[in-house]
Amino acid sequence: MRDVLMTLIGLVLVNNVVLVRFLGLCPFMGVSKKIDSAFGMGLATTFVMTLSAMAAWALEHALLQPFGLGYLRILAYIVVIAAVVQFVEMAMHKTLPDLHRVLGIYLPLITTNCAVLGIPLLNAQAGHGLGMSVLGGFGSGAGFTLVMILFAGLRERLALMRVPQTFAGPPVAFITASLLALAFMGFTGLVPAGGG
Amino acid sequence: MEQMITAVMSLTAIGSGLGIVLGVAARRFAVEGDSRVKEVEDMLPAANCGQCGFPGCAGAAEAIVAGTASPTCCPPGGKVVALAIAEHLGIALDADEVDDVPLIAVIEDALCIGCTKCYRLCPSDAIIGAMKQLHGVFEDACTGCNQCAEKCPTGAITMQPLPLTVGTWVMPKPALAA
Amino acid sequence: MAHLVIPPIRRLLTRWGIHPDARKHPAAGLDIVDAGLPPLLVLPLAQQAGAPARPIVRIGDHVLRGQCVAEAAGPISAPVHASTSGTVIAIGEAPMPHASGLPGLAITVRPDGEDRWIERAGEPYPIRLAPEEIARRVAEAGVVGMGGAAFPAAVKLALGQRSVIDTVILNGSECEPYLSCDDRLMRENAADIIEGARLIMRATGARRVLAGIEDNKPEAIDAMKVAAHPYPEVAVVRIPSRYPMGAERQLIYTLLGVEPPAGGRAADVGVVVHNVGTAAAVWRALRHGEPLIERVVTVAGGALAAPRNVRARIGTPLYWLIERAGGLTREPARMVVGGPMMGVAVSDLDTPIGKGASGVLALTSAEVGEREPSACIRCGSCVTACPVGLMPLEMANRIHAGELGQAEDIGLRDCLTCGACGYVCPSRIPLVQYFAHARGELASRERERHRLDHVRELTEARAERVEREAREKAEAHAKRKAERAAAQAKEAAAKARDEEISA
Amino acid sequence: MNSPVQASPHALTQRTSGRIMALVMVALLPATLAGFWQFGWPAFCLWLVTVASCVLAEALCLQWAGKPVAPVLADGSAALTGWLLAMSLPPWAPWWLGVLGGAFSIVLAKQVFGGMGCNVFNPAMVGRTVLLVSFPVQMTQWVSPALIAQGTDLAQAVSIGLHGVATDAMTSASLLGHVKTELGRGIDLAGAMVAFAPDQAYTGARPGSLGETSALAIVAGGLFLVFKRVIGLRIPIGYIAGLCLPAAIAHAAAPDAFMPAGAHLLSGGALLCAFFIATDYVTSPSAPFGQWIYAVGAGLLTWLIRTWGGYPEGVAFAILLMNAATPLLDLWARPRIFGRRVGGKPLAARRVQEPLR
Repeated sequence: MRDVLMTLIGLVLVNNVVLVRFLGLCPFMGVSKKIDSAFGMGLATTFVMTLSAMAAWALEHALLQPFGLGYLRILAYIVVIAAVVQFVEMAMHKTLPDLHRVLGIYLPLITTNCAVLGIPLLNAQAGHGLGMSVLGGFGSGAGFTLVMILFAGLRERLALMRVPQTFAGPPVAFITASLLALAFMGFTGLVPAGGG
Repeated sequence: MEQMITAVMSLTAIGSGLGIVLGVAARRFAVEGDSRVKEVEDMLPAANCGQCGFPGCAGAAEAIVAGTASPTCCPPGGKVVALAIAEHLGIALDADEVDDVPLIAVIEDALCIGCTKCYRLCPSDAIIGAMKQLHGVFEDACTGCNQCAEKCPTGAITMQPLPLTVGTWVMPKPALAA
Repeated sequence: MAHLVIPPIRRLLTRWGIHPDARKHPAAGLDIVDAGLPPLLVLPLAQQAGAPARPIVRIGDHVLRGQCVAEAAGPISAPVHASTSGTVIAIGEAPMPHASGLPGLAITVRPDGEDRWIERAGEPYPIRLAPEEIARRVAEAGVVGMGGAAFPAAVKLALGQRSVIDTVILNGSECEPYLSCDDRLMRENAADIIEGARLIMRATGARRVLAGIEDNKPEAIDAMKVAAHPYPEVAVVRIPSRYPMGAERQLIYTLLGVEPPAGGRAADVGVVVHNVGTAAAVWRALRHGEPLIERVVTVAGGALAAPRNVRARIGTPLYWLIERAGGLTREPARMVVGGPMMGVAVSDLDTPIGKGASGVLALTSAEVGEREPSACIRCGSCVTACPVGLMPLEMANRIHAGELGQAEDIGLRDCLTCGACGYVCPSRIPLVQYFAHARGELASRERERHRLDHVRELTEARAERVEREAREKAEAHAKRKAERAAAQAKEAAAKARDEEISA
Repeated sequence: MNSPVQASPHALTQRTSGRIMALVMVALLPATLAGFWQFGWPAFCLWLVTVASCVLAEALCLQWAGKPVAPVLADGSAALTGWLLAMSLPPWAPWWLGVLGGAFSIVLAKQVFGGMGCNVFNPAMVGRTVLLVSFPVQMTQWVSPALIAQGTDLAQAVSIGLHGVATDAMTSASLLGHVKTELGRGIDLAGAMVAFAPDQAYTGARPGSLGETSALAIVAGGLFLVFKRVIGLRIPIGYIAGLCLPAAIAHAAAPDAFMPAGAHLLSGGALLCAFFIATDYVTSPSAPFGQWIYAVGAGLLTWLIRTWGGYPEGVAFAILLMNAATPLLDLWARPRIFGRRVGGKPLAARRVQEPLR
């Protein structure tokens, strides 16, 4: 239990997927203008990450390792993850059209979200079991969601501020992101190394 | 060689397996096309005046949904329609950009010859009058579509902003320095 | 006399509001004097909340003091009466106390100097009248709320017939700085106020009257207590001095500890609130049959030589009142009708006062605190000051960025525009102007939307009609064609038969 | 409309933004003077350089953006940022550290966002954090106050400012850094805490940042601000509670591994933060409930980072992290609107009293 908690804290705060590992920056910048859509994106990504971690684990242990196909890992993972995302997108379009409308064109972006590929690869590298893999996917997704909401809140405020023309829009968003990453450096060492 | 075959075989297996799953899903979760054109068309004033440069309100709605026209393209609808469409489609629109005053037709009594051309043209029955009689405009019904002014033989019709009264006056937005 | 004290815990728990400099002196210490008759009286038709009154006199008519010159136009409206005898010389646009500076309709009367009353029907014991009769006579007398909002008083009196009213609250808080007209009225005419309050109680079917008076007016409290002494159902309550204590809901909460629901009315919690001036006017209307043609106005401000309270006829122009207060000692930075917090700045000194004008202020730039707005430092003073718990800085930010909908989501509709936030803002951000702008803009959009919907209906109806006409035309055409064809066929047949016969 | 609209209210308080800044500076004076007294001329020079750097950076930015320079500088916010930054630097730090920190604070954390009132992170804390991350060695060289007895003159101060502290012999660790190192080496807390004497902390005779060593002076200044109604009590109380309660509980549970609450409170700028840094208007929530969450959260994070984090001091990080949450707190922890429920629905009408009839 303590391990699970530590791992979660490690993934959410210390080794945050966006601000420390710098994965998944595309939706982080792209879908963070409104808190609502940022939250939706965070949830969708968490869901996909958990699923893809599971799928990747299955693939790893059912196919890649038994047949010694480790060198195909990246390729195979991409195929599987792309399929999972497509599936989720289609299912969401049908069953949750409102959420689909909010996430709009960013849903396919999850396919190219390197965090979704990165987390299974990191899991495979660390040789995690199924439980830890899923936890890794979920924890990273939770960290992603947390940072997305914080960042969207900041950007919503910035949208109301008199930011100079030169910096308005993406420049100030990047500076804000960098300062947010600076703040997250404070968590360094909070969990003994290896937590995540 | 054997390794290559394994690789090709396994990837083919993964690919085709997933392809089948997705194919089934595509059927299972099929969704009809875009309903937004109709929704936007319902928001436009339906005057079909052509001021936007599109053939009628349906054409404008299509262009707005497709993104080739701005929601602000409809002069009769003005700010209200523009903001409503922008919100519906999730387009960012600066309210100050569309800050225009609605115009309505005003008939100059001295010039009106009572030809009823405007009366017959008006898409919203906003003009009253009969042959050889002075015409008048219902302020509440006029969209300011300008069709009557174009066809008026004596140029008696002009488009003018609604008169400002204590009831319709709006406190101006403060111009904040610094 | 019943005794009621506000529980200390309620005082401690209320954190809203501000304590502006009261600046009530010297006007509060001086007797009310009569302002006299100006050369022209301008009677605005829209001096009450609701629909403007409809004129019933014509230019050239001679009117008497107290004669009705414009009748109420609709359920929420009030008639206007001539405030002296004289001749109607104009019915048209005149400068109005409105933030826009736009003119409004008014009836101008040139006094004949005789000041002759119309026949008055006083009632020696008005308390014996039926509630409906009281409300009717108050409506006839054109009495409106005299605290500033000018809501027709009779409408609130008739509330008792629809909902159960328990308590009548007399609003004697007078929380705006400078103003002391209610203070003076309470000191000098406390009996009228108490009698009027009892009439309101009778009209609404309430069982008690609570007069809330801020503790910075001890003389008024004493005078009111003396006047209320014979009546056990009337209680005078000291309330803490704080702006905006005179706001209806805040006063109800302070006195009774209940919060009227947002969007509802005070009557929903069994309360009606009337200003002390209104109560006095109700008494005069019933006891003496005098319609509302004069009121007490505080004429004050740093640019005046001798600030004081005057009893002025409705329709008296500002310059006349300024002269009664010793004239201007210097150019005022702002002329304000009403109080400094919620009043309206006017530029034309010919502007007349209406029934709701509690003050006329000539303020110097030091008093107004004119300085350039600077950036918001998010100090949160406005949040602490807001009496309804809004976040003015957040709302203003959103309005500034054009996000009116978002501002509405966080409470724009609940704003009283009391000005407490604008007063405390260290950056002098025109917060109230933002809110007034946003509300006006939203209302104007709503109007425009309604107009467009209306136009749409018309357009669609017309399109349908045109289509139907075309169809009918086509049908008629086809029918005629068919008939003609039939006739031709018949003819041809007949011809053939004829030929056959002839053959 | 020909004449500009004069909107209500037609009256205004005397308090201006510049006046508020001036009051904060007055409140900072005792702690600052205590710092100068403690650490001598080098501290004064560092303070001067940092403040000057901030003001200069602000002036340049405004000039470059084409905004009026003089009126904005007059409100004193840039000087205040520099002042707070200087207070959080090691007193004998080289001058370029102050210059760099000041420039970072103003340019990166303030002017880029649009200047006064628009920044989302506390500029002084951004400056300090950037310096701490970039120059960990210079940022943790504390001067032992025992050296004060030797006295420093202006010439020495200039030399220290230009070259930094000359020898290791003159430096010592601050309490938090010392405890962290010792615990890391396996020495128990009692041993590590030998150096800590509370009475020193009150007057400031101990190593630490320029302006945070004298607890008494800081609290005096803070209470002055509270008395003047510049700051409320919510954030200071919330911060101290958020820091001290978990510290006290942990210390009670395992006295050998966790520092006592008092030591936490009196070291590492916690008091300075509670009264002067966390209470920064721009980057803290403006509604009461949001302020409680913000302050308690910042205190808690400070304790977490100090206790388990990689950095011995957590104040700056905790503030930045809670700054990031401030917009959300302003949005979600709004006050209840009069006549409405917390969620925004109108209250049910509760009648005054049923009439006797």
